[in-house]
Amino acid sequence: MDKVKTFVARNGALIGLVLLCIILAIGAPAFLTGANLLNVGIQAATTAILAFGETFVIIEAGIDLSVGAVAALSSMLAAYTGASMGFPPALTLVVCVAVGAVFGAISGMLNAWMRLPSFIATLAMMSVARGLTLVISDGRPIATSAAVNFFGGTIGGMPVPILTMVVMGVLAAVILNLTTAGRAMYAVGGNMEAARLSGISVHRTQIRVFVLSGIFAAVAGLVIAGRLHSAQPQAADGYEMDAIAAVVIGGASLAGGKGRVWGTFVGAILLAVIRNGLNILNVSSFWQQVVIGLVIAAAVSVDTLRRKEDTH
Amino acid sequence: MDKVKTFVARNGALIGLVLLCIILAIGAPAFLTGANLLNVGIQAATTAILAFGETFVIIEAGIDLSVGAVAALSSMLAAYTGASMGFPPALTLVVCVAVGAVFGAISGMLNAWMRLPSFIATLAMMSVARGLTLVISDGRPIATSAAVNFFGGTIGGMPVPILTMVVMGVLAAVILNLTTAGRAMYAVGGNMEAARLSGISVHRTQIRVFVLSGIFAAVAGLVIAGRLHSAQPQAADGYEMDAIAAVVIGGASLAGGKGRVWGTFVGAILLAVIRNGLNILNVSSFWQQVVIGLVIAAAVSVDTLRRKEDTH
Amino acid sequence: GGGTQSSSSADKVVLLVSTLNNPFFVDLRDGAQEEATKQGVDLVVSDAQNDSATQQNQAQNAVSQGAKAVIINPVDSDAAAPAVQTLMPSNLPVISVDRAVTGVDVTSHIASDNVAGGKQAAEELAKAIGDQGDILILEGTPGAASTRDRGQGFKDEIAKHSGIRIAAEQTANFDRAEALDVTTNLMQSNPNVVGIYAENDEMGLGAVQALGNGAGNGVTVFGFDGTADGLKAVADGQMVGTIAQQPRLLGQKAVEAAVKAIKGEVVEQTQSIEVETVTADNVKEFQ
Amino acid sequence: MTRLSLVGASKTFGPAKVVDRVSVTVEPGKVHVLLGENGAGKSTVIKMMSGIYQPDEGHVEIDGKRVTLPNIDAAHRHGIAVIHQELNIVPELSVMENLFLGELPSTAGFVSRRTMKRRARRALQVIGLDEDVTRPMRELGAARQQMVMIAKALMRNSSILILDEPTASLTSRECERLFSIMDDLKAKGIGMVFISHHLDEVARVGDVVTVLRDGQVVATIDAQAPEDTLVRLMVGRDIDDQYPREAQEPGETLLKVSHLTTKGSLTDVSLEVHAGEVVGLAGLVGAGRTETLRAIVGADGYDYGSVTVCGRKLPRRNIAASIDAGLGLVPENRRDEGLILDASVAENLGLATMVPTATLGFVDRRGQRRRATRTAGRLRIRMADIKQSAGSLSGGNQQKVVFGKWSMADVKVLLLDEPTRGVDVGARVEIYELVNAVTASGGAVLMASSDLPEVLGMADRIVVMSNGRVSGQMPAADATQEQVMALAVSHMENSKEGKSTTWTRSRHSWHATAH
Ligand SMILES: Nc1ncnc2c1ncn2[C@@H]1O[C@H](COP(=O)(O)OP(=O)(O)OP(=O)(O)O)[C@@H](O)[C@H]1O
Ligand SMILES: Nc1ncnc2c1ncn2[C@@H]1O[C@H](COP(=O)(O)OP(=O)(O)OP(=O)(O)O)[C@@H](O)[C@H]1O
Ligand SMILES: O[C@@H]1[C@H](O)[C@H](O)CO[C@H]1O
Ligand SMILES: [Mg+2]
Ligand SMILES: [Mg+2]
Repeated sequence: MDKVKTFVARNGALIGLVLLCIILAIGAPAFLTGANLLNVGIQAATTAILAFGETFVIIEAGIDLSVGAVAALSSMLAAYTGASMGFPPALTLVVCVAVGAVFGAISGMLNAWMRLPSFIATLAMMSVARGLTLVISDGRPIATSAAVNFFGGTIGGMPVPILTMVVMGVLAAVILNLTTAGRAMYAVGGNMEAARLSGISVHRTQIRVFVLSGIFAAVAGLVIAGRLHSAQPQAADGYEMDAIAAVVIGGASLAGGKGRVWGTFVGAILLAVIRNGLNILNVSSFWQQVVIGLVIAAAVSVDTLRRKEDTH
Repeated sequence: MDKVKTFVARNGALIGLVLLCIILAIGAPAFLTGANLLNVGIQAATTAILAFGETFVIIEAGIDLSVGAVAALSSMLAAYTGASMGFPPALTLVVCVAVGAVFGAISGMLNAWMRLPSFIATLAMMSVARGLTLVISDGRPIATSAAVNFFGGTIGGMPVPILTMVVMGVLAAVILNLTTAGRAMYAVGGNMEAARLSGISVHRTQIRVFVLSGIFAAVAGLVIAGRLHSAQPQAADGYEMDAIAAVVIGGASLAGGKGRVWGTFVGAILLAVIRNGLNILNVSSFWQQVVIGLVIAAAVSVDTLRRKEDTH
Repeated sequence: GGGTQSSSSADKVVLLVSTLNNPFFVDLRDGAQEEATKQGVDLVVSDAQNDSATQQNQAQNAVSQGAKAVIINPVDSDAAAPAVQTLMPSNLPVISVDRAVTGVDVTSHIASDNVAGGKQAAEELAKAIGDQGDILILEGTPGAASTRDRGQGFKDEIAKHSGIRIAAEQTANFDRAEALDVTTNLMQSNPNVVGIYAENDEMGLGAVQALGNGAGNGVTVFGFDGTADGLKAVADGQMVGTIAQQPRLLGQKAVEAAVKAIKGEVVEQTQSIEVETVTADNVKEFQ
Repeated sequence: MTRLSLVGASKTFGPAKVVDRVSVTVEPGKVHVLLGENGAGKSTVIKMMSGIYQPDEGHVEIDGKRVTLPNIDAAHRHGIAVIHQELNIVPELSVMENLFLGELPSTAGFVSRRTMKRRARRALQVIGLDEDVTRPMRELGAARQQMVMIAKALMRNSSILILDEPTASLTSRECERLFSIMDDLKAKGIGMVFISHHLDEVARVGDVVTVLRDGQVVATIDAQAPEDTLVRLMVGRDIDDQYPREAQEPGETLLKVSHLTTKGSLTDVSLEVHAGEVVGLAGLVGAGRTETLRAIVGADGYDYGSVTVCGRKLPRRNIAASIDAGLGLVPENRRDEGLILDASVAENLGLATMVPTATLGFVDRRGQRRRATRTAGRLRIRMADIKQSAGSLSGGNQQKVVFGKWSMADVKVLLLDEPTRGVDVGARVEIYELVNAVTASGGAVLMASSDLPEVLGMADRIVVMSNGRVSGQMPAADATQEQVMALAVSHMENSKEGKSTTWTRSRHSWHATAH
């Protein structure tokens, strides 16, 4: 019982999510079908994977605005090297992940070595990545190979986006909880000076979180392209906001030092459920945005109200 | 001489801006003409006004993602009450500013009373404001009255957007530097607990910064609509990023407690100069995004490199 | 043949395009570029990234850039008016392309008719589903002129077909990935749907993807634009049809008009580029 | 044989040369004490010995060989461990992770939690701290956090240990524990540098003392030198009376606390403070002194009871109303609760007076600057400029700024929580003079302190707390440390387990150990 309590207490907007699901299940019978829940999972996958990567950065007290653009660029390069340069499929996947890592590393180095605030460093890299995506694609979608499309398909009836999300989530949790590198992220985000005085390499940690974020973005890019069988120049446009929102809804603080993969996951699912639910309820496109805003505010408030009670 | 030194040291990316202007003046003779500099001023005005409002919030350690959407909604309501409800022009301006204030107040109350992280509170309000803009306008632009168009025109040869920017900048500087409310923003952003124990009302300060940000957004909305002679449903889409970037380039920290109006102004001008300059240099539009990213990174780095030297 | 001698060696023409994040406008630009090369003028492209204010900034900057003529593809027709007015004092020829500039006498306007396109789409989709059943509309970006016009043309026509019911209309912002999710979701709540009207091909292709993922077979998708991917989908039988605009031709004609105006020749006030209904029968002609 | 020495080192920040050709040596098995007023340069000296700062001139020698310590890692490799003056903890992480920060036990990059837990328990045992090592660090009080940091430094098994004011937030029991550990380390041949403002500790642990004044070495002498001599060397004058209390005739009741109760921390706390009176609040760690002060000022809520100032009942949890009524709190933790580190000294000093002195919402800039300058002068805050950031002041001077904020506000009832923590002897007397000034002008002071001599020396009346209750009170004139401590541990004696309490006399003060 106590375990359940701490679990709920530590995991962000879980109560808000549960309440929302109950309301939707009552309001729209189509919501609680197995097929639709799988859809929600698939639709949450991209945001969740981007958000897992973003979790590293936010825990370290940074912010990564470039994740959407990096997802677009890395998947575009996978498509381009496959279609126009004849790279073998496996190699295009390597290219994709490498591009993510390199872009992350550049953001990280700008942040650590050039002392650019991460907001500015990643805003700059976002612009660079978007521009390069357009340059490479000439503004047109490029069809992707089977290797990429695999990430949008199913395997034994299970959608690969969901599997990928689970794998990346577990990976993120392992890194954050079990490795020294992960613990250093909490330390640097929680008190940079203390971390430095304890001999933790702050710069290395800063670069590392952005590299991880870039790699996770590249994987998210594969899922997006795999689902569309093509790399789109405007893919994942604005997704960074969803990713950051998922992390923050999940209980992390932009001030750093706090955050958990499970919370981020709840945040990403919450966002996907809201959008799926409003679609199913056929809320008009104009009102939809109003309702999305209200539901996000309400769902996260539920969590804060509950915590407020706890402290008294 | 010393005064000049501290002035430069305190004012963010000023050196980056000056260097950039020198490069542009050499590379593109058209850049340094009076007419073009006026253009830069006009083009910077919207970002600058939004960013002045954002400065309050960031100093108080918050973030306001709703400024673009609030600008759109408040100017749309000015247009709507004028065109469809026959409000007299002066009253439509009051409506516009009031809407900004009310939306800011809601964000502020969500942040202060419901303890929603400002990122979430304003993300929610951004969505609500965008949605309401579409609902009210039915997705169509609405023509604006002469009262609104005044903000996009000229007065005695001087562009009103520039004048408005100056007035709002002075107003922001007065509030931040000379009033107790402004100093309280620095105090709360610098150390909330210390401010609270010194008798500063943290909640009131939190609400206040968002109200101010909303009002500034409304004024920016008037300038945008005035320039376009119509309120656009998608007006100022994504401008929040530019506004935040201007504030951070200007030397503020997202951790709060720091920031100056003059720095924000430099940040806004820097962004406008980059875009204007690349246009004039005929950089291809795909490459332009790449170059924008690189120039932002470089310009802000110049500032950090210089400061690095200072501390050693 | 570059036989025609232009007035000076490289006159500059600025093309203000609403966005290049979309193959349609990339084609438009390519058509313009080809024509410019042919005519020996210097084409400078400014991308407003779908923001009216940015477009106005770029219009102002065109003068500093030394433009001899400006081609504008407005982000929004109304908002483009003051932008174009800033060019008036310098007496530059202004050509609008794809979308008009409200209330301003531009030198020439070259466009296809979106309302007519919507109507044609409705007629063809109705035929394809046998005048019977539920349909979905995937709307473009809320508030965009093309969204309004295509929606209006389509719905006015569908209203005449009493057997057809619009079960749901939701936006997917002209975006393929969004259309994939939105269609998947809508098929959950509207399993009886037999037809989908997508206000551009990108969204149509997203819908095709969603249906292919098992949501339902026998659902007819109709697109708009006639992009390369869209035409391929029609040829492959994934979409039953699309409304072909001719973006390259739009771009070509715009530059042609600009060059004429620079030389002081007479230019037609409006040039209408036809939109054509493309189905499996005639798709070869467009590819 | 000298293990570590700093040779002719200087350090300049901006225009100020804060350390001027200082030499300090550390011998194996010896404790070298650094003494000096706040801002004399002690912390800067040890930072140059531990790789945090590099000397602008002069150098570091280890075992007679000249070395450079470019970073903390280099110092670690040379066997140097440091306990810093400011707590360097990561509040969100567990106690054990804080202990092992920077060198978590791991295999192939994976943390070995079991090893870490085991070793963490052992490390805490060494210093006698019984704490769940998986608890988040933030849940521990300052004293326990400090003990964890001490354990962390000890864990390194270094040959040189540097301790910068480790006893500032410790109570007598923990101090004595630390000193006996230091005795053991001496026996093992470990060389140490020790900084403290408690002069009684110098002779207890030290071998030699180097006294710094204004960044320069004044003298290096035997640690057994009499306290007066040390004081004279430090401040350049004699301090006749360390506790210069000027008692007043108590007047009307200014502060009345009745039956204050907060579930889990305070039970039925009642006390009164009269005009002209200083009331000392004594007790052990966790007795509830801080909670009481915070509840009074409205920083925390309470479940039951009332607070009355000058006959006016205060609303709960409303700091502004409390300040309006004439209350002011100097909190326990200056960095987290007292100061805005990035803001200037002037701004910090004016924080509580800014709103009341404003006209139409505009800050009285000139008046505020004048008052701040006057206050800074009166408190002798050592700084280059009143526009300097509060964070760049030395620890003791930061404390004076927090105090100065309320002295500027002319409070009627001043609540002090460990007011002289980390403050040098001279400045301490200055703060006491300010306490006198408050009572002389008809104000009242309620002072929570773990420094028993301070309570006995400055309070007119002593209220003792024990386990969240008031366990007794007495006039200070006839109180003894024994009586106070007996009341402070009364809850332990009353407990059914029948724990017995042993009394030991330390130079520092009396302390009790429950068995
Ligand atoms: N980073 C810095 N920038 C500017 N001034 C500094 C900095 N660090 C220390 N100082 C100044 O150097 C002087 C010495 O500081 P230091 O911390 O060494 O004093 P201290 O002797 O340890 O004092 P305390 O007993 O109060 O801890 C002070 O005047 C302080 O303001
Ligand atoms: N047994 C304990 N274990 C851990 N932390 C404790 C314990 N008791 C108290 N604390 C923490 O120590 C801090 C001070 O406690 P409290 O205010 O009750 O005591 P106090 O009498 O003011 O003692 P102190 O001398 O530490 O200020 C609080 O943050 C409290 O949560
Ligand atoms: O005509 C264009 C294209 O159809 C595009 O897909 C969206 O914007 C419209 O204006
Ligand atoms: Mg010190
Ligand atoms: Mg205490």
